[in-house]
Amino acid sequence: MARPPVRSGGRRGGGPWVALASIALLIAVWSVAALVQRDPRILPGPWIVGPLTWHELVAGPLLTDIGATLRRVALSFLIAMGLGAGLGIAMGRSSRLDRWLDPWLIFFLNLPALVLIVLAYLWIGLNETAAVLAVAANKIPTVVVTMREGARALDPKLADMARVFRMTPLARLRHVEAPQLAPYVAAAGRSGIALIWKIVLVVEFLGRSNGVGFRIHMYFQLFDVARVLAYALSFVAVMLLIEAAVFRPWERRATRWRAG
Amino acid sequence: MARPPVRSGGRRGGGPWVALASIALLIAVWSVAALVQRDPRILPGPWIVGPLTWHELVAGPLLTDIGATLRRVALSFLIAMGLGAGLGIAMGRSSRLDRWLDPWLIFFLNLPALVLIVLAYLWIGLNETAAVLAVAANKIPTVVVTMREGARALDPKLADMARVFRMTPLARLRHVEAPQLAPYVAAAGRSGIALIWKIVLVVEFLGRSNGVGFRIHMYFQLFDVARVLAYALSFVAVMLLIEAAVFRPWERRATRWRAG
Amino acid sequence: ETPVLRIAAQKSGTVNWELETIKDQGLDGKNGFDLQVMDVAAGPAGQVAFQGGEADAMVTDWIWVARQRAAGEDYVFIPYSRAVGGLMVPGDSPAKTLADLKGAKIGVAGGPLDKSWILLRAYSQKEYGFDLADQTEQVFGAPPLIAEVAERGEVGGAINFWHFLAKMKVAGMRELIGVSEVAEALGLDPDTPLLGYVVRGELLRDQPELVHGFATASREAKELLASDPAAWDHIRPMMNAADEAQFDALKAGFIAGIPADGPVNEEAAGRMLGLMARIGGDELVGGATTLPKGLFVQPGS
Amino acid sequence: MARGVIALDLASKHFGDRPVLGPIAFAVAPGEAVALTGPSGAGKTTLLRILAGLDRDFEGSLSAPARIAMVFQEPTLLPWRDAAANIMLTTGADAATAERLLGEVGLAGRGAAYPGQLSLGQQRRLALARALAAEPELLLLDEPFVSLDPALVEEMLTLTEAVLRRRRAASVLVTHSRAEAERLADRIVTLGGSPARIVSEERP
Amino acid sequence: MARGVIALDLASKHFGDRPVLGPIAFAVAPGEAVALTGPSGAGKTTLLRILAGLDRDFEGSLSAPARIAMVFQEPTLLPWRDAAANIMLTTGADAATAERLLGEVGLAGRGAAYPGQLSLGQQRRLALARALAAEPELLLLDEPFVSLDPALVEEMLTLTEAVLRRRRAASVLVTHSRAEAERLADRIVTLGGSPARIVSEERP
Ligand SMILES: Nc1ncnc2c1ncn2[C@@H]1O[C@H](COP(=O)(O)OP(=O)(O)OP(=O)(O)O)[C@@H](O)[C@H]1O
Ligand SMILES: Nc1ncnc2c1ncn2[C@@H]1O[C@H](COP(=O)(O)OP(=O)(O)OP(=O)(O)O)[C@@H](O)[C@H]1O
Ligand SMILES: [Mg+2]
Ligand SMILES: [Mg+2]
Repeated sequence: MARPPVRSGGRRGGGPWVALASIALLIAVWSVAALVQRDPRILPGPWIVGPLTWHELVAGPLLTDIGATLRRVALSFLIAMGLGAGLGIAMGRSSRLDRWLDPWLIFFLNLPALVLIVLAYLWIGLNETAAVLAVAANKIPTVVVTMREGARALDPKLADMARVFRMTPLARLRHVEAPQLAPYVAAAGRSGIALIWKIVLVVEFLGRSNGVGFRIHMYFQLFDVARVLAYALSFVAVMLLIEAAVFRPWERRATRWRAG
Repeated sequence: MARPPVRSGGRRGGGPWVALASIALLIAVWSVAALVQRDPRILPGPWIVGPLTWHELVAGPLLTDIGATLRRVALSFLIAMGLGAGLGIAMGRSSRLDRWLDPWLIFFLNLPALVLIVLAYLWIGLNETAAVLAVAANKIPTVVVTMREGARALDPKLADMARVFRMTPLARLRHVEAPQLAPYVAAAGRSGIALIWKIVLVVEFLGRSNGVGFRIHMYFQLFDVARVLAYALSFVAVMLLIEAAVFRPWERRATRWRAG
Repeated sequence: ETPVLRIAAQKSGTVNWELETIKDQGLDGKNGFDLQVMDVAAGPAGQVAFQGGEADAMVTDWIWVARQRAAGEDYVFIPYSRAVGGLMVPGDSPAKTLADLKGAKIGVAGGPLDKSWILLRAYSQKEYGFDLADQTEQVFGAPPLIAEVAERGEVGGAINFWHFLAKMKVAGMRELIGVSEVAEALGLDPDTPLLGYVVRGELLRDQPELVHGFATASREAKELLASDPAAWDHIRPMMNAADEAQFDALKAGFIAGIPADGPVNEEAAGRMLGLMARIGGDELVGGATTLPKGLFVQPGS
Repeated sequence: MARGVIALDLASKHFGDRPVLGPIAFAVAPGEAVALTGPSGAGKTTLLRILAGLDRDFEGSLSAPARIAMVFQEPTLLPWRDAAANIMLTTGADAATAERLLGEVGLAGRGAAYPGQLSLGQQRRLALARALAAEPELLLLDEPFVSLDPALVEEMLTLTEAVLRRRRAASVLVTHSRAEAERLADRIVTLGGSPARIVSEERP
Repeated sequence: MARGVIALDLASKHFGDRPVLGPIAFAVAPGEAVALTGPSGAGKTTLLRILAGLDRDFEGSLSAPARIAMVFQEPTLLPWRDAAANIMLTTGADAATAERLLGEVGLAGRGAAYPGQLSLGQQRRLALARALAAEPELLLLDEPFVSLDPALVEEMLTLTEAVLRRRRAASVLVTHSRAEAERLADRIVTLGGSPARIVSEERP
């Protein structure tokens, strides 16, 4: 009756093979869809987009554009996560602050990206600062919403324990609160970086002269779907790398204790 | 030395006054900004946008547009939360499924909305179904990401308890798991409805002939900032109403036990 | 029963003025078809509708149609307007020629493949021996945003679509050089209509009278707008003109953009395409290095 | 060995590389009450979890009845449901039963309190009431009476005994208290050693 | 009343409308060991939390020392830090001290285990080790020795006593066990009634 434990919870190694097989499967599905669609202008297959991406990479501006976009994404991400987490945790802890700021939160959460971006460009100017700030401002409210829930769900017993033992605020944050907030940070971070990259696309479209979003919109206007996909998927590939190289290992470390 | 308890955690009544005062403050800040900016074409004050909104409401298409947009938002929201929560919980529980689907998740999470929307319109046709499905498809990955974290953080002790007592799957879901997932649902729901509405804007921009998004982009092309704000803020107002009438009361009920 | 022509048109765009006139004056019925306008919020939405088969026609430039034709897509082009735009500078700018813009920041609506921008680059190369793209800093952006920052003097020069130029002019900016002037200097025919309706070739084959009827209605609407000031009364509300001056500028701009009656000079168009191919490259024209046959719907053909 | 309500034939149980339980043959006859004792960290809770079917990662075989109830070493209540609901939702008992049982464990009138509003001893009693409400064939009790004052322990013992007798239910009680063991059990099993085995079995 | 290490002059303590503690005057002299007892649900934990400064929502006044350590009724460990880190990060003790204390509570060699990998009794001992590592002026113990076998209780009592004596630290021990109380305490205080007051005070 020796069976493996029913709750497997902890993610075990599994190696990169599963991920690679899964990506291969994804490409296979895409190929089949492209073959069924039969119109390479509407859905070009991997055999078209692949070489094109390679061409844009070695002979075209793809690398510079990805660099420019990544820079904007990284900067905005850091700003948004920093400010958003700080504000979210504060609101989760103080119901008074929460009641005051909640309408503002809903306001900024639901203000269309377009409006914020255009206002930022008009006020700050058509420059990089405006672009990065506009993106960060778009993302902050969603980080706040997630981290606020995390702060509300903090275990009061552990907080009491930390208080009795007079743990320093920093030690409390690192060892008592951060581990409890980790799943919320993971959720906010993963969907955050994706959302930011989507807003960066809009920002680049409305007023930048390089970046993946700039290219995507340019080729979209020409209805060059193959090139649109080449740029979009290059960035997705970068994200898959970040997931494998940053998010997963971090998560493995942060949740080792759950494996039990 | 009688002091109020230090951890106040539970949100007490506080009435709608704080919310109204907070909104009034927001409008005051806007007014000041508009007065400082001095150019009503770039930042029209509430005294311009207000009457204009009223005019669009009684004499213009605002109500129909909000109705159309709300319908799309509601439908997409239901689909995205349903499928996203199901998939996310499954992935949070089975590390095997998670390893297989994670690359797909990252892929769809980072696929630009534009690409998904255009492909949906081209495949399904320029109709309501395509619009709603495209939005839902855009949102599902972010729900998955959040709910997966929630499922991973589920308390194994309570799961064991439910198993020993042979609780039915439905009772388990309602009474054991749902309350633990509630903060994640709240986070995914709040930022979800906001994200969906933002994608609906793009969807309407790319292929619908009505809706708030259609108007906003149209007036943006005309650089009629006052009308852009009139439409954008009307929807924000609707969202504030939903927050006050749906989210907050639900939350109060769901977290009553924490008040201790 | 009368055949229907579905056209996807940007609701805020100038093409709607013509389409509205056609409908208002019953020019569609008169020419034996029923015009149905599908409102879209912006250019790309028209693309989606047309490519997805939900619209029979949309507005675009013929360079793109040539590119698609070269790629094997059977699209044809009905001229609509030759107005393209120009380069504006702030009213107090000391610049007299393009050469004075060296080192300046230039706002360009529509991106690096914008036709006006390409023509201006060709012109600066030919006249002054430098490429405008190398010697200036460009800010590409959405047309309304470019118009706005230009009016506020944040850029040394701005290239925009003609109806934004009309408004910018009223706002006190001045035109440094117009694209027709540039075209002439480059040996092109300034009368070559750049914008037009694109329809599928099979529609022209299967229902030639529908396509030609539409072309006629379009022409009749333009003539009416050019000759009868009263015809503008009906479309004035949709022109979004802030005042009389803007209205007049927009009206004048529209009338100035009406292409000459008669067939398009294909040889001149070919030269223009060659130039676009040289500067815009493969990205802009795709495989269309020479003018594909049968691109233009020529009257009476 | 005679098959009972539950029969476990365990070869070994490891956590990672650590052997925790050695060969153990353990069965409980219908209606029998067994006390399980042994030093802290010996493996009593682990054994109980195996019996309950919560831990299947072991070498050996188990045959267990359908209706098991358990009092965990920690109360393990649903914090978001009140005391009465904790009994009813988990076991399917009706409101009257829940009310009666709450009274019997000294929580009369506290049915609407959330677990967080109860003292730890009250939470333990609630967990006991829940287990009794389940009307099991086999009741597993992991130190159910700690945190209670001696008078209350006595009451709870009497109550548990009555319920077990009424239903002719079998039980396994983990305890460190000799008195409790002798009072409730027909047989006292002691775990010891590393990996733990049964080091003694006696009838009080 | 002589001011001690800690002195509480409590008028009343309510949870919502429910009065839980009535007028209580409670002080502990330096080096004194007080045992606190009373029925389950009387208010012992509540009183301890007030003494620790964790609950300030009461009528009355409190003067308390700076260095307090507490063994909570539940272990209350950081699940995501291993046993040694739980001692060091919380109290600032160094690795050698943590190692020594782990040995003294019978967890030698388990320093790298996460709390979830320890039995409940082992977790309680870890919580005790943590409180001792804090070297407090006042040690509050809320039923620290439950879940332990009698031999281990004896060991833990000896250890606690030694640490208290060495530092001349005061202590308040909540327990239901008369034996424990008599063994460790200079004074036994019993809570009772509703709202609870001190119903008896004796010196064993
Ligand atoms: N947060 C709360 N809200 C309402 N009532 C509470 C709360 N916490 C405790 N109580 C009540 O206060 C009383 C005293 O609780 P306390 O935890 O101090 O008891 P105790 O003496 O420690 O009991 P035990 O020995 O069972 O641990 C109990 O009746 C309990 O139900
Ligand atoms: N998840 C786990 N991973 C590794 N070791 C574990 C795990 N759970 C328990 N152990 C170890 O197994 C042994 C037995 O634990 P168990 O909880 O069964 O003890 P117990 O007899 O119930 O003790 P107590 O009386 O303290 O509750 C202990 O040494 C404990 O450290
Ligand atoms: Mg145990
Ligand atoms: Mg207590």
